[in-house]
Amino acid sequence: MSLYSEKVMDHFTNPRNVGEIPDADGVGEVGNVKCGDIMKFFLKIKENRIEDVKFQTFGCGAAIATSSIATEMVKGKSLEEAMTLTNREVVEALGGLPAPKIHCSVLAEEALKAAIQNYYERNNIPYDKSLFPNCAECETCRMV
Amino acid sequence: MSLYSEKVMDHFTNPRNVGEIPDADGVGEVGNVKCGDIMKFFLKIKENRIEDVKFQTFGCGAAIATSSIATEMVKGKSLEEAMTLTNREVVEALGGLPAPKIHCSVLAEEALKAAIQNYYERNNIPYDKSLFPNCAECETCRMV
Amino acid sequence: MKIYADNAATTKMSETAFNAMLPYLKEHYGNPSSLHTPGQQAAEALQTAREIVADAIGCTPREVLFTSGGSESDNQAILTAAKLGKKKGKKHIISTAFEHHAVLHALQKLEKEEGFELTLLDVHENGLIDPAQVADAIREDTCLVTIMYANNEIGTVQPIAEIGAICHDKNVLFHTDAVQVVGHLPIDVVSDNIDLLSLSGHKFHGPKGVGALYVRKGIPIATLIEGGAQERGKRAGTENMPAIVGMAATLEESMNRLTENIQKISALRDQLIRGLSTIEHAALNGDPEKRLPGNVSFCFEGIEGEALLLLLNAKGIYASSGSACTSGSLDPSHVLLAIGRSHEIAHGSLRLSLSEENTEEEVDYMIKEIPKVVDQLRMMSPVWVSKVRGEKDFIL
Amino acid sequence: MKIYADNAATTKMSETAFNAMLPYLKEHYGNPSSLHTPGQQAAEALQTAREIVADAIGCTPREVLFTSGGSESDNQAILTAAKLGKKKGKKHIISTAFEHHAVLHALQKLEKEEGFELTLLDVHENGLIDPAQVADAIREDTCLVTIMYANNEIGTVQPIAEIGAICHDKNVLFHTDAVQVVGHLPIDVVSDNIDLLSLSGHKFHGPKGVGALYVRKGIPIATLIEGGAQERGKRAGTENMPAIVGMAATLEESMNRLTENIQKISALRDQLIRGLSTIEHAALNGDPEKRLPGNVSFCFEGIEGEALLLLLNAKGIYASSGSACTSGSLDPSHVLLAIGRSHEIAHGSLRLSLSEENTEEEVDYMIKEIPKVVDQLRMMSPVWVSKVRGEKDFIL
Ligand SMILES: Cc1ncc(COP(=O)(O)O)c(C=O)c1O
Ligand SMILES: Cc1ncc(COP(=O)(O)O)c(C=O)c1O
Repeated sequence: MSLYSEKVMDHFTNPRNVGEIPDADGVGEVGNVKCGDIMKFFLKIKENRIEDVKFQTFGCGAAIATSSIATEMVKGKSLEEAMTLTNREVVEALGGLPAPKIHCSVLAEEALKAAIQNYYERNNIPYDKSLFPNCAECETCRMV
Repeated sequence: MSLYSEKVMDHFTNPRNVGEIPDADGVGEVGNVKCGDIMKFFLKIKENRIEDVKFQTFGCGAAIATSSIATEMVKGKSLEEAMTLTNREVVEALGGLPAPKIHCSVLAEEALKAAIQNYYERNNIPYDKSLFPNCAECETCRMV
Repeated sequence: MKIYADNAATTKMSETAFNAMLPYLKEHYGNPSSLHTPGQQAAEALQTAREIVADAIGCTPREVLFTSGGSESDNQAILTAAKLGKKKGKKHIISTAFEHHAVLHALQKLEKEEGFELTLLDVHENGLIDPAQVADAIREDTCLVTIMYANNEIGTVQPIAEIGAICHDKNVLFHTDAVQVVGHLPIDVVSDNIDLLSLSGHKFHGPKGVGALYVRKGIPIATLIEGGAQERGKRAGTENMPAIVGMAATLEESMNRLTENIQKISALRDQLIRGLSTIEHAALNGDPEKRLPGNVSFCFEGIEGEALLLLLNAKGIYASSGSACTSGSLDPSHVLLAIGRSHEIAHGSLRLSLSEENTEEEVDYMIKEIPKVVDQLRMMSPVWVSKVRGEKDFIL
Repeated sequence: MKIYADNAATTKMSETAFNAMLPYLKEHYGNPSSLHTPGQQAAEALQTAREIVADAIGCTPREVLFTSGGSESDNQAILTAAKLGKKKGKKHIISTAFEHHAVLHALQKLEKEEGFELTLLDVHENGLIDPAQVADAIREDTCLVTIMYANNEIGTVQPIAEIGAICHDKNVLFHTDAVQVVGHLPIDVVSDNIDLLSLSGHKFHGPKGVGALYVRKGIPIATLIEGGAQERGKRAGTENMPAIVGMAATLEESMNRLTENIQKISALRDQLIRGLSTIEHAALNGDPEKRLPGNVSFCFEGIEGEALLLLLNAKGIYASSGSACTSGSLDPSHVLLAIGRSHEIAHGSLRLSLSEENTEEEVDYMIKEIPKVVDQLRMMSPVWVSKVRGEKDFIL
């Protein structure tokens, strides 16, 4: 009797890793208020591993839940492992999302990647730009 | 709970003066099968008075009821009195008719007049033609 | 005795439909567009109902659009085909002379206001189309063939699968008004080659004011009622949840009992036809074999249908003359004229439409009473009298 | 606690409506077009229902057309005016930017497919039209002014009588979508100078899937659903008798209790508005005075409406964000944009719509819980956090 699966509702009403990391090593923000979803990911990196991750999200229940589960899925992973996270895996981990909400999972994937990219940039670590979303050209928030 | 008043239903289910007068002095038939209503009136005239009247009707409940009450209304009347019968009086006597059925009362008036006219014609009695319906031009059955 | 024999006009709602509706009339009143629990509960019930209706006619749930009834479905189906046709410069539509007014009037509007051309196929004395007529009538610019699955007045059932096959062969959209058929005979839109199909809840013991339109996947649906995003934006308006749920529930039940009901109702029908066939100068309307299980339609010479109905009503027999919609009008039924009945004969029509709730006893009673009433009216009919006397010829 | 505060989306059906429907769902199932007793019984009930609806809005029974709901009524009203306009070469229509989609989409279709020109009046920050705007906008070729009596999202009530007077002065047809108003505020189509009015049963504790269109005598009605002779040939389809009877019964009751209900509901509304006004960086949408008795609409900065709804749902508060129809879409409500809310602010909207069934205790509970939920979401919102830190400016 709900728009969302139990798993989504659990992550939405009890989101994991909400908040920010004041001395984060990488921060990524995607989306915009116009389309109604903004996700901000904070990473603490130690020895190429995501030691801690937190998020802030302005958006619908699915946006909050995908943020929450994505942080759980990458915590403790190496950056290379984290980079392989796909929005499809996020959706599957949540037990599915309604079609119009799939874009939220894309946002979560992108917010994570934007934070990793930010970490590389800050530390002048060379990386393959093609693996990262170009937020300026991103049309995600117009997807339905 | 019925299309028709109780009075109509009474005259329809127990019609008065149904049948024919074999040696009638005047017979009038109006309407046609195409429009679904035919009325035939038979008159027995004695000393300018309607001694007996009978009818046959092919048609709806209202057609039968108006025929029935019209015969009651003119029985015993002088021909001049009978000629003053209007369809409005027939409708009133029945306690009203649904709008699409008003034409039935017109038919009853005309059937009676046609029978009187037939009596005048048979007996070469001079009469004012303008008082009688011209069945050839009659549009009654197309009225709604 | 009170006998309801007007099931083609509308049916008594089943207990199943009523019980299914009840929670949606009372506690489950949410709007399925609402995100909260009562809303989502309704949204789920809506989806379940859609699946049931889809199952019943052999399509997928996404191909089912809920509407307010058969008339709306017919109108939207025709609009859909007409819009598509117009775009391609195809403005010719094939139908029959005895469609329900919901189809006929919608077509005539297109003719009058949009310059469409209509070919109305002859339905012959038996009320049946020959598929070859459709093949012959299809032109380069034909955008739609719309032929009713079964006629509501005389009950004849058309060779729909064959007609559909011809349409698909020639790449023409095929709509069928199946309002009298769904829940009464098996339908499979795939094997019947149907692109668009109309149905109406209250014709199979479901609620009034609800129906559905099946539109084959891939056909862009034209909207009749614009507004909110209900029915994927193709039919606006807050969903009539109790009615939708009730319709689905009773349809599911009807489909489960289909064979049994067909057998039972057809037997009553044939008993009644046999009984009324003893009346002289009377004739069954429509093919005796290819007809709806519940349809009995007769013309009786020399009398008028409304008078007949009212006298039957006084005896507790609730029937119809022609279709309910045209009763009360002066014109005789266009359906009876289409099968070649003269005006005179068409006026003397009687339709008895049975359901599984009717009984043999009721049929016996009708067989006993109807001839009496026919006689009673004939005795006072100048038309009948003149025929008996040989002054006029009998037609039947 | 379970609080239904989404009465603008749909209402719980009243006992009165249910009880009135019951016989028509069960034993009185006749088709009002049928001549037999069950049919004529229905025909009579139909007439009684028509009289009740006519009484409630101050017109004559012949001016009332039953439809399947508000959306259909809106569509048919607009079609009626457009057809008349087209005949006279008048193809300009005036409306507002925040009409319900049933009006807006119907108008946009006329624009796109029939070459009509639309003027959508600005509704200002307070959600109100100034009658002078209408006077200014009317042109030689204006065939229709259609302005909603009250808005479904922000609840503002327009100066309808004055707008109507201007239209009549200039000989332009005036339609009003009164779906949110009938049964809630007094309406008199004569003194309000209304030519066409839409209403919908389920918005005033009546059944879903039924509505009515008032068309002033003398205006030739265009048909949306063609077919049988129901509704004097202007709206085909077997009448939804249970729903029509239920709608009439509850409307009659609502009209009898109108003053009492307005008083009670307005008091709850004002209590709730006061309570929620203590939330910082929040704003009431729409004029505080000229609003529907039951409408409370807020925007909360820094959060998104759907998340808010779901958390409230978990607390048993059933509300809406923008209108039910647009919930779930990515675009914020066109209504909130029309009153000048930015996209960001419009996303954070909450509509609580009350009825006479709500209580002070419920309002107290909402006043207690809603700020907590707003806070909870703000704490995890990057937008809110950056505003609190002064990195971005507050809008509200
Ligand atoms: C102002 C307004 N107009 C029209 C409608 C459409 O009514 P319905 O859903 O009954 O078609 C609604 C409600 O949905 C409404 O609030
Ligand atoms: C064949 C047929 N088509 C369409 C309709 C219209 O259905 P509804 O009255 O539900 O609009 C009917 C019945 O009235 C019908 O018998």
